[in-house]
Amino acid sequence: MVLDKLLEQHEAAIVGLWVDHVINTYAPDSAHFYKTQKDQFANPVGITFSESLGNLFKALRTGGDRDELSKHLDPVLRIRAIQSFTPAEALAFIIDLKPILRSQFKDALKEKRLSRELVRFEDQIDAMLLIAFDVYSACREKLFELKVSTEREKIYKAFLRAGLIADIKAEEPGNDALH
Amino acid sequence: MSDLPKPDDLLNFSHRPPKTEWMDTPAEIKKGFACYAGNPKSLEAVGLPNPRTWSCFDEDWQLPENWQEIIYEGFKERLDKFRSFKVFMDICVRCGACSDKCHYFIGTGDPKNMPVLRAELLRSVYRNDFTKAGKLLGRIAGARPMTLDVLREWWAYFFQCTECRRCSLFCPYGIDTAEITMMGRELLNLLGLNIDWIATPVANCYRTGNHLGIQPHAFKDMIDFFVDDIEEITGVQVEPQFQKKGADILFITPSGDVFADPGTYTCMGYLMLFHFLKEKYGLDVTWSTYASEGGNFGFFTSHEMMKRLNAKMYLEAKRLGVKWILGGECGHMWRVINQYMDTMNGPADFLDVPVNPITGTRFENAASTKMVHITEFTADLIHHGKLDLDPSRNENKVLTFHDSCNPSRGMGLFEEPRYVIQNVANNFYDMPASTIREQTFCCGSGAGLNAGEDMELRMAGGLPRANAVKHVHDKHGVNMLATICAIDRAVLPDLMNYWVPDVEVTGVHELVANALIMPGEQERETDLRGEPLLGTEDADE
Amino acid sequence: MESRRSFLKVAGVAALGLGTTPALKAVAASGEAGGGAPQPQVKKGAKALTAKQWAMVIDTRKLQTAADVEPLIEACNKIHNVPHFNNKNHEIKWIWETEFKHAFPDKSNSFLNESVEHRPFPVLCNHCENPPCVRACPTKATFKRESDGIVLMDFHRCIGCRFCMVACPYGARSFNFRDPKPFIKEMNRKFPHRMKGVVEKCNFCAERLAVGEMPACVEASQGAIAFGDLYDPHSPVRELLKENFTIRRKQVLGTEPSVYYIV
Amino acid sequence: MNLKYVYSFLAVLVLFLVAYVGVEGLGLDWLFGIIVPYLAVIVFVVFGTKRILGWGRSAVPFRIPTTAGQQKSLPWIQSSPIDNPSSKLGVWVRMALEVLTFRSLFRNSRIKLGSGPKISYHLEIFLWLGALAFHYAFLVAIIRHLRFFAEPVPFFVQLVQSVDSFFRFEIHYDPIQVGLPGVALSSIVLLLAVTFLLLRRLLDTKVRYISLAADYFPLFLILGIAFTGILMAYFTKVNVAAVKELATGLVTFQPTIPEGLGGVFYVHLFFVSVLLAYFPFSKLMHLGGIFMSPTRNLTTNTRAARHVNPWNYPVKIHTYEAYEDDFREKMVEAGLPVEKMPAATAAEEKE
Amino acid sequence: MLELTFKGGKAYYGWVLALLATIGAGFALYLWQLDFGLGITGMSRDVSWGFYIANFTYLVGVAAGGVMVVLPYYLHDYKAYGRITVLGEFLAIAAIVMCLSFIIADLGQPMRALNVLLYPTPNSILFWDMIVLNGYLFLNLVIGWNVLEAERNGTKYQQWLKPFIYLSIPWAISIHTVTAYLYCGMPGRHFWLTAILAPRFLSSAFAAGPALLIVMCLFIRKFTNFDPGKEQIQTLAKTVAYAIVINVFFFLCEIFVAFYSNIPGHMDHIKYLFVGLHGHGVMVPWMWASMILMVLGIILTVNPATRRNESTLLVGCLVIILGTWIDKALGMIAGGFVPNPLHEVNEYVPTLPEIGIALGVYALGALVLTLFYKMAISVKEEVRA
Amino acid sequence: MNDKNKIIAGLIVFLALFTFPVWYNLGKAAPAPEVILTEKAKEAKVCVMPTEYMRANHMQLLDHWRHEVVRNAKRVFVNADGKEYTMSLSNTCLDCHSNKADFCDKCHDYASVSPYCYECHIDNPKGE
Repeated sequence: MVLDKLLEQHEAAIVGLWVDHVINTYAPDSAHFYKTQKDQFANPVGITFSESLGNLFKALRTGGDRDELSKHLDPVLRIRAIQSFTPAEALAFIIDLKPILRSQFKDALKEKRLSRELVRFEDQIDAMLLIAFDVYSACREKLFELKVSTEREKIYKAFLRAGLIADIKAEEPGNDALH
Repeated sequence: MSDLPKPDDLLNFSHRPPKTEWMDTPAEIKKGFACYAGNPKSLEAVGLPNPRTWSCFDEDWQLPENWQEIIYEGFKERLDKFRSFKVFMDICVRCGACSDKCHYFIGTGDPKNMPVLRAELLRSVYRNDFTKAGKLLGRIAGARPMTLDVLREWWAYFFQCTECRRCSLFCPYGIDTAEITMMGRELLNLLGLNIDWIATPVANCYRTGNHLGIQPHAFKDMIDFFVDDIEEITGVQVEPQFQKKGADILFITPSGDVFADPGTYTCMGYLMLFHFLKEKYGLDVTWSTYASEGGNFGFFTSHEMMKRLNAKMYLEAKRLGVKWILGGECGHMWRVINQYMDTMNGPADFLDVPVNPITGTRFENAASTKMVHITEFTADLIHHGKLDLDPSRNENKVLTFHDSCNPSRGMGLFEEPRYVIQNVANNFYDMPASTIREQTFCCGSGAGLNAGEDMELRMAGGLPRANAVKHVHDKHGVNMLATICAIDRAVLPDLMNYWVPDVEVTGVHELVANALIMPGEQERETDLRGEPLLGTEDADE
Repeated sequence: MESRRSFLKVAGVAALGLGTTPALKAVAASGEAGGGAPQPQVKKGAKALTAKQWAMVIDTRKLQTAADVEPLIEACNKIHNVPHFNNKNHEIKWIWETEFKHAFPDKSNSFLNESVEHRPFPVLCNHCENPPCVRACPTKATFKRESDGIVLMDFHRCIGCRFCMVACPYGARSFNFRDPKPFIKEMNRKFPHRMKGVVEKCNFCAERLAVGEMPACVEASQGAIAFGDLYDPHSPVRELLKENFTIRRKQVLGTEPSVYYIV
Repeated sequence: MNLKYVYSFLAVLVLFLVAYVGVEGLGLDWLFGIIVPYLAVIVFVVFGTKRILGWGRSAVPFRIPTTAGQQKSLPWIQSSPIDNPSSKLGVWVRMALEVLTFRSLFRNSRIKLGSGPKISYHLEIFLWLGALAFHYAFLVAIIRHLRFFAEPVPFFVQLVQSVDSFFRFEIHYDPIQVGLPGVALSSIVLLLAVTFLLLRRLLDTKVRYISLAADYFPLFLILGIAFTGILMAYFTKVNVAAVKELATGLVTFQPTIPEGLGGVFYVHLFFVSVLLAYFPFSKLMHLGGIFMSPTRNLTTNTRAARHVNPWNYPVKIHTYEAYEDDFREKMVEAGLPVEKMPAATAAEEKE
Repeated sequence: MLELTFKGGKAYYGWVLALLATIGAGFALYLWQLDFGLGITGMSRDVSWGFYIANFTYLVGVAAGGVMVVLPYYLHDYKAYGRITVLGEFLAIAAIVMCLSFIIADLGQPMRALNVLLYPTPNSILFWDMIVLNGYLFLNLVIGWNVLEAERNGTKYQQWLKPFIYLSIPWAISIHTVTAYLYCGMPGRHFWLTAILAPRFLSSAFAAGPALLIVMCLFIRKFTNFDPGKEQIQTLAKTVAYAIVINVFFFLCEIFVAFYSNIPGHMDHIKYLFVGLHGHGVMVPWMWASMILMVLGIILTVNPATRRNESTLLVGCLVIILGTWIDKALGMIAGGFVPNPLHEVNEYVPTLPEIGIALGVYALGALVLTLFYKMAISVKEEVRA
Repeated sequence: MNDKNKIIAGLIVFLALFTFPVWYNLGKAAPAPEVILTEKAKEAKVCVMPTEYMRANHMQLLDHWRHEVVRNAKRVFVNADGKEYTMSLSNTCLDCHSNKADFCDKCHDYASVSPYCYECHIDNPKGE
C-alpha cells in the first residue's frame, strides 16, 4: 500500500496544513493567537485542535475504528459546536482534508495505482464525516438538554419545595383495590 | 434552517472571513450568543425607562426617536460622575497586553471580544462626540458617529462581558473593561435595552427580596425542607431563626443557594454550622426573608439600581438590631459589599465592629462595612479549633478550587477558602498557577449571563476554566470542583457536564458540614447529597 | 547663505556616515577658493630619516661606569616626560642600566671577568622583528610599523590589559599605575606625557627620527651607541656588526631583537 | 494592507518637509526656531493641565482597586501588601513599581514565562524590555539635553553625560571615522527601542488589528527625533554653541536666531515641538493618567474605611413595612415574626 | 520563572541584602581604583597581573567544571545527573559573571573595553578568550533557562536545544584551554612554558568545579526541601577524586622535568615558590599548605570509607577547593612572574583595596548564584509538590 | 474631593520639573562665548581648515592626525591651499591658539563637553 507509506512520511506536513486550515476559519488575528500562543491554559482552543487533529489523522491513516475516530473527533467538535458556526461550517474541515491530500500528492497522482488508493482513502474520509456528524449532533443535543434542564430545574425544584408537588410515595401494599 | 446552503455555497464555506477593519465588520446578533430582551412588566416594576416587548433579533428595536441624544446626554453625565470612565477613555495606548486574556476571546475567537476592542466600541463614539481630534480627523483619529449598527454592536458585546476584570489585572494602567461595560449597560438601559435574565430578578428582588420572587412563607418552607433533609442525614433537628430581633448576627446568603442545586447543599451546610455554633457556643444567628438575597443583579443594570437593591441589608440589620452581618458564599455580592455598600448605604454606625464572640477575633478589615465573609468566619473558627471536624468523611472527594472572579480580583480572598477546604478534606489539588488566584479564569456565566438561551456563549466562555479543571482531573483524578459563589454553583455543573463530565461542583460549606461532628448526631452513612460515605457503601448492599 | 550651502554639502556627505577623510575631500572639492584645488593630504616630513628596520649597536666597552650610562637615561627621560616614582613597584623605565647577569641571564657564567660583571649595561625595548608583545595585544594598541620596524604604542587604543607586559621576555614595558603628571620633574612641552591605565616603553625616538634627528640616547652617548638601518649594508650599524662580535639578549627565543651589544 | 500607518508616516514626512523646506528654502528659521517652540510649550502646558484638571473634576464615586494578591484579613494569613495594598504606603509602592519597572507588563510576560513551551514567551518579555528601554533612554536623553538649556551646566547633567558616554566607540577605519567626542549609549538604545516598538505594532497581527493611525504617529515622530538627533550629534556635527544660544535664548525669553544651524536641526526642533503640542490630545497623556487610574491609586481597605461618594443621591427603595404589607398573612401563617399583626387575626384575638 | 526569585523568607532576604552591601562596598572601592588608578593594588612593573587575574583563572576553571555534570547526562545518558545538571549550568553562569567582572576590574582603561570588538585582532589570545567566555555564558543561559522552563511545564526540552547542549561540552573545555593558552604561549615565562599547562588547568578545574557543586548540593539538601540525591553526590565525588589525583600527578611531572633536567630557568620559579629565592619566599607557607591540602583531599576522596561518609566528603571537598585555589590562583601567578625575565626577584602581595574589590566581585557571583539557585530550587519543589 | 489638592500638587511638581531650565537660568541670557584669538592667530587669519569645518570637526581632524602620525609615521599635513603644518595638537594648534582657557575651554564648558585629550597632551606648550 504505497499510499500508506506516503501518508506516513508526509503526516506532519498534512496535519500542519489541516490545523492551519481549521484555525483559519476564525478571524485573522484570533487565528494568529490560536497559532502562536503555545500555553495550553491560555489557548485551549488552538492546542486542542493541533493535538486532536494529529491523533485523528494517525487513527484515520491506520484504519482506526468508529470509537477511536470519535474519541479524537470529540474534543474538536465539542468546541466547534458552541462557537458561532453553522453545522456545515463546523464540519467543513473534515472534507477539506481531501483537497489538502490532493495538493500534497499532486505529482504522485499521475501513477494510476496510487490515485485508486487515494479515492478509496477519500471514501474513508467521507465515512469519518458521518461519524463526525454523530459526534457533533451529540454535542448539540447535550447543549439543548442543558438549556432545557436549567428551565426545568428552576421551576420544578421551586415547586417541589413550595410544596406544590406531591411527590409519589413508594408503592404501599394494599391501599388500592383491585377491580 | 429555512435557507439550505446551495451546493456552490458548500465549496467556499471554509474560506477565511474578510480581512476588514473592525469598524467595518458590523456586529451580528446570533442565537445562542444573545439573551432575550427584558420583559416590560419587570421594567415597569422598578421604573426603568422605555418598557416594551421587543426582541433583539428583529430589526426594529422600538427606540425613542431622540435615542442618540439620550445616549449623548447619558454619556456626558457619566463622564462627569465617574473619573474612572473619563480616564479610561483617554489613556489606553492599545499595547495589546490585555487582548488575549479575556476568556470570551479565547473561547469564541471573536476579535471584538478582546477587552481593548470592547472598550474601543465605546471609545470611538467618545472620540467622535467629546474630543477635538476626533471631530476633526474622524476615522483617522479612531472616531465614528453613533449609529444604529453601533448600538447593536454595543448590545452584542456589552452583554458578552462577565465583568470579571482579568483584563484590568494585566493592563499597565489598570484600565477596567468591566467599569466600561457597566457604563455601556447603563447607557443601554437608558433606552430600555436590557436582558430579561437581569431585569426580572431585579424586579423580583426589589419586591420580594430575592431573585426568584420566592415569597417569605415559601422561603421558610424551603429552609424547612432542608431542615428535614438534615435530620434525615444527621438525626439532628436544626432550628433556623427568621427575622429574630436582638440576635448576634444577621446572615445573608445569595438566594441561588436556596433553590438551585447543588447550592442547596451549601445552604444546608450553613444551617448545620449555625446549629453547631448555637449548641456549643450559644451563637445566635438569624436569617431574614426580607433581606433574603445577597446577590445584586442591580449591579449589572446601573449604579442606582444596585443601591436600591442593596439598601435592604443595612435596613434589615438596623431593624433587627443585630451586632454585625455575616455574608454567605457569593461572587458579585461580595464585590458590591466590599467596594460599594458602605459608600452607597453606609455608614452603618448602628452596627459595631464585627467581633467573633467565640474566638474573640476582631475583624479589623470589616471595621466600617461591618460585614464578614463566611469563609473568613469559618477559617477563624477552625484556626482556633472551635469546630469538631472529621475530614475523613470527605475522603471520596478529590477537590480543586475555582477562585470566583470578584472575590479574587475585587477582594483578594485566596487563602481563607483554601484553608477551610484543606481542614475539612484531605485531598486537595490547586489548578495550574496561571489559572488561579488573581489570574483566575471566569466561569463564563457571570454578570447576569447565566441564562439558558446563551448556552453556546457560556460554554465558550467557560472553556479556559474547564480546560484547567480537565488538566487536574487527568493529572490528580479530581472529581469535585469547590467554589464560593452561588452563580458558579448554578452554572459550573452545566460547564462540567459539557466539557469534563465526571467532575461535580460543590460549595465550601457543604464540605464543612460533611466534616462537622454535630453534638448528638447519629453515625452518618451518607453525605449531604445522600451519596454513601467512603467505607460505608459496601456495608449498605 | 554661503556658509550654509557648503555646510549642506558637508552635512550631506557626512550624513552617509563617512566621517573625516571623505569630508576632507568634500571640502576640498567644494573649494572655498574656487576651482578644483589639490586634495589635503599627509606626507612624511622632508628631513625624516627612513629605514627598513632601525637597529642599534651598543658598544658597552665605552660605557664602563654608571656615570657613562646615566646621561643616556637622563636624556631619554627628560624629553619623553618619563615620571620618576620612588615606589619601585610603579617605576616607569624606557631605558635603564642593569648588570650583565640580569641583561643576559642565559649567558652569565660564574667566574665572569670583573669589568663585564660590574659594567652597567643599558637595556631598553629591543624593537624585535618578531615581537611577542604585538602578538599578544588584543586591540593592536601596540604594533610594529611596517615602514620603519619600530614597535610603537597607540595610547588612544590601549585598554591597559597589560598582556603585552606579560609577553615581553625582556621586561621592557612599564604601566602607568597612577597619574604620572605630579611625578614629572620638569615637563618637556614639546612631547605629551601619558595618562594612568596605559602601558608605555621606549619608542626609538620616532618623533626625533621624523625630523631627522638621532635618538636622544644615541646623541648623548657620544658614539658609544650606533643607530641605523639593519638592512642597509652601509649603515653604521652594519659596519660595526661586520667588525665586532656582538651578542643579543635571549636571541634563542626567536624574537629577533634589533639591539646588539659589543662586550 | 490597512492605510493607518501610511497616514501617520505621510504625516511625519510632511512635517519633515515643512520644516526642512521652511528653513532651508524659505529661511523661516525664526518661525521654526522661536514661534513654534513657544506655541508648542504653551499648548502642552495649558491643554495638558486642562486635561488633567478635567479628569480631576470628575468624581471618584467608589473605591474600585483591582486586587492582585491576598487581602489583609485574619492576622495569621500572610497578605501581600503591594499587590493588595491596604495601606497608603502600599499604594505608593505599587504605583512606583508600576511607573518605574512596568510591573504589569512584566507580570504579563511572566504569565507566558510561567507555563507553556518557549516560543511564545519571548515575544511578551520583549514588550516589557522594549518599553522599559525606550522610556529610560528617552528620559536620559532629555536630561542630557539640559546642557543646551542651562548655563552653567548643572552638575547632575554632567554626571549623567559622563555615565551615559562612559564607553568609548571611537571607530577609525579608512572609510568611516566616527565616535568623537563621545557616543551616548542612550541615543543608540532609544533608536533601537522605538524601532522595535514600531515593528511590533506593524508586524504582530494582534497589535496591528487594534492599532489606530494615532498609535503609529508618535512612534514615527519619535523615530524621526532620534534619527535626526543622532545624525546631528555624530555625523553632520551641528554647531553646538549655536544650538545652546538658541535654546537659552528661548528659555530666558530673549529669543535669538544664531547663524550656522542647518535644516536638520530645525527638523529635529520642529518634530519635538509637534510631539509636545500633540501630547495633551493623544494617548501620551498616560503620563498623567496612570496616576489617576482608580483601579491602581486607591487603597483596598474598602471594608475598613468608608469612601464618601460626592453625588450619593437618595433612591426609592422597597421598605420592610411595604414588604410586610404584601405578605403579612402568609408570613404569619408560616410562623414568621411580623411587626404588625394582620388585621383579621388581631380581630379574632379581640373577640 | 524570574518571579520566583522575589518570594523568600527572612533569611533569604537577609542574605541577599548582605551580598548587595558587599557588592556596594566593592564597587565603591572600584570607583576609587577608577579614579586613582591600579596603583592601589599590589601589582607592579614586574608582576603586572595579580589577584584579579588569579581569581579569574580559578573561576574559569570552576565554570568549566560544570561540564562534568552535563557530559555524563547528555552524552552517556547517566539519568541520575538529570536532577543537578541545571545546578551545574547555573554555577557555570555565576562563575562566568565573576570572570568577566574580574577582567573589567583588571583593565587600566575599562571605558575602552569595546576596542577589543571595534578592532578585532585574531592573533591575540585575549580576543579569543573574550569570545569563548561570552559564548559559554550565552550557551549556559539559554540551555539552563529552557531546560528548567521545560521541567516546570512537565514537557521535554525543545529539540532545537540539542545542538546547543552538544556544543556546550567542547566549548566548556575550550574556555579553560584558551585561558591556559593565555599563559603558556609567553616566550619569556619558563614556569608557564609547558605543554601540559592546559591539561593541568583542566584537571584542577574538574576537581574544583564538582567539589564546589558537592558543597552546594549538601547545602541545598540541608536548607531547602529539595534533595539533589545521594547517588549524584557520590558520582561527583568520584570525579573529584580522579581529577585531583591527575592534577597532583601532573604537578609532580612538572617538578621532575624541572629538577631532573636541572635547568635553572625552570627550577628558579619552583624554588621561589617552595623554598624561596634570594631570601624572598612569601609564597612558601601558602604553597606547602596547598600541597598538604591537596594530598589530604586525595586521601579523603580516594578512600571509599571517607568518600561515602558525607561529612568527611564535605571536608575533603572544602580542602580540595582551597588547595586548588591556592595552587592555581596564587601559585600560578606568583610562580610565573617571580623571578622576572631579568632574573630579578620582586614579590607580589595583594593589597586590602584589591582584596576588597575581589570580595565585591565574589559577592556579585554569589548573588547571581543565589538568585538562579532560588529559581531552580523553587521550580523543583513546585514540580515535586 | 480631597484628592483635588493631591492632583494639583502632582501638577505643580511636574510643571516645576518641566520648567527647570526657566527658573534655573533666572533670565540670564547666555549668548555663545566669543572666542578670543591670540595675536599670532589673528596674523595667520586662516586656520588649517576653513573655520566652519574646524568648529564642527576639529576633534575628528585631530584623531585623523593622531592616526597618521602614530601609525603611519606621517608628520606633515598639507591643506587645500598647499600650506604645510606639522600634525601636533600641542606644537601646532596650541602654538597659535596658546590661550586654551579663552579659546578651547570656553566653548567646551559652554557645550558641556570634557574631552580627555589634555590628560596626556600639554595644554600650555609655551608655558603661559
